[in-house]
Amino acid sequence: MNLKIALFGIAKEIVGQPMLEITAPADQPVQELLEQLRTQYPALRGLSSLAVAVNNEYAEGSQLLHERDEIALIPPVAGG
Amino acid sequence: MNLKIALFGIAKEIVGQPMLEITAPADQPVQELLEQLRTQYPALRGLSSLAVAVNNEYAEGSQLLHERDEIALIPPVAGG
Amino acid sequence: MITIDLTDQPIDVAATLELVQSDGAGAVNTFIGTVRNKSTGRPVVRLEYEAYDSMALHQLRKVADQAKEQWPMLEKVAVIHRKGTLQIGDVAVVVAVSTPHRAESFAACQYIIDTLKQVVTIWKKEFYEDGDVWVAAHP
Amino acid sequence: MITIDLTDQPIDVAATLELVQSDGAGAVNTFIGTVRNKSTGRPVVRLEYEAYDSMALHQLRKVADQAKEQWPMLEKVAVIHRKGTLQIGDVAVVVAVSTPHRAESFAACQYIIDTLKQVVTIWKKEFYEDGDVWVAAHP
Repeated sequence: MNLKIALFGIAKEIVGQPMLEITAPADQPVQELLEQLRTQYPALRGLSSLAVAVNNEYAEGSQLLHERDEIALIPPVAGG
Repeated sequence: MNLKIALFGIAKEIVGQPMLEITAPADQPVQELLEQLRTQYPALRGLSSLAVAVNNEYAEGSQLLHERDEIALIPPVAGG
Repeated sequence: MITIDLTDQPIDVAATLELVQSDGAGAVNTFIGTVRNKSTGRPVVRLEYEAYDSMALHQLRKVADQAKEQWPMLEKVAVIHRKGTLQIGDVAVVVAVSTPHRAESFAACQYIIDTLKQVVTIWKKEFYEDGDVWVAAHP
Repeated sequence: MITIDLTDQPIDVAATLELVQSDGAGAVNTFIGTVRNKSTGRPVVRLEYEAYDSMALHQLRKVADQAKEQWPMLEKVAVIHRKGTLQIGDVAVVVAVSTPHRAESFAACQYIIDTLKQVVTIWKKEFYEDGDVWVAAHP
């Protein structure tokens, strides 16, 4: 399946673009997507934390991804 | 000595005037002044608390009063 | 910097907040006490605050000084208390503090309002449809 | 009543305070976060906040809803966060809550700002004379 991943903050800088389109096996779990991205962009491993959001909610590593999901990579937040 | 005692809130209502002038023995301690006032105005005994302020500070019962002191009777405060 | 005031005029909350702004303070905590439309379930129509002015101002400053001692990183403090007749919704008191970090702003502001209520020589009379009461006067 | 906003315009603090006024609420606690002139000792010249808007708004509302669950007496809540470029002294965030009594106003306001900082998808870049850093990005 094709996934679009929105990127923000330092993750956007590391990847060098605000949106990533990748091809992944159907029903890929979040943790495998993260591992795939960390392999492709090793600087992501240097972050204090890296989460995945699916449809505006933080996702567990075991959550399965679907093609229509709104996916985003969430580096350490610093609001307030 | 002659003492002037400023009255506020419910103490002013109980006594019926904003300022009380009384004659007291020299160097009277605060607790004796309080006892004298409670005898004269028994409704003061019904209050949750009753303090004496001397020169803008709360006074201990043992503190001695002097003629030039600025004395006030402090019923339970309720600011804020 | 500490600003203390006791006033029979409406309190300007925005102006009070500006008093504690500081380029070195990232956190401002503010407590605003307003007149509620009821008290222990009974409808309130208005309030009157009476103050022993000189002692109230002296005690307010002491409370602010104690806060500054306890939280030395406190940048600025403003405490403004209203007196006279207040209607429902009117602002009775504003406490505003600024600190570099937020936890201390909450702690210092809460200390000031809690202590103010214990020591500051201000009395409150609540007026109801059918009577009035000096708040906290009797057990 | 809960008001949530994420804006690239300056935050009107006085208007935000009015949002939480309520005749049944005697206590309003407000936290204002402003841009400090230094960060871990290093002079800051400006900030940039970037937000994942839809998720930030969704998470802000969840935080406010959680506060309302934890403190059912909460009357009104307003949380306004700024994004874009901010200068020293600019207001980055305002949290305002109203409750009948004061202890809950402090607790609920502090819960909201503390949780906001943990979960809301907003990122902060600090600019110094000689460089810039994404705050909290690296251990």
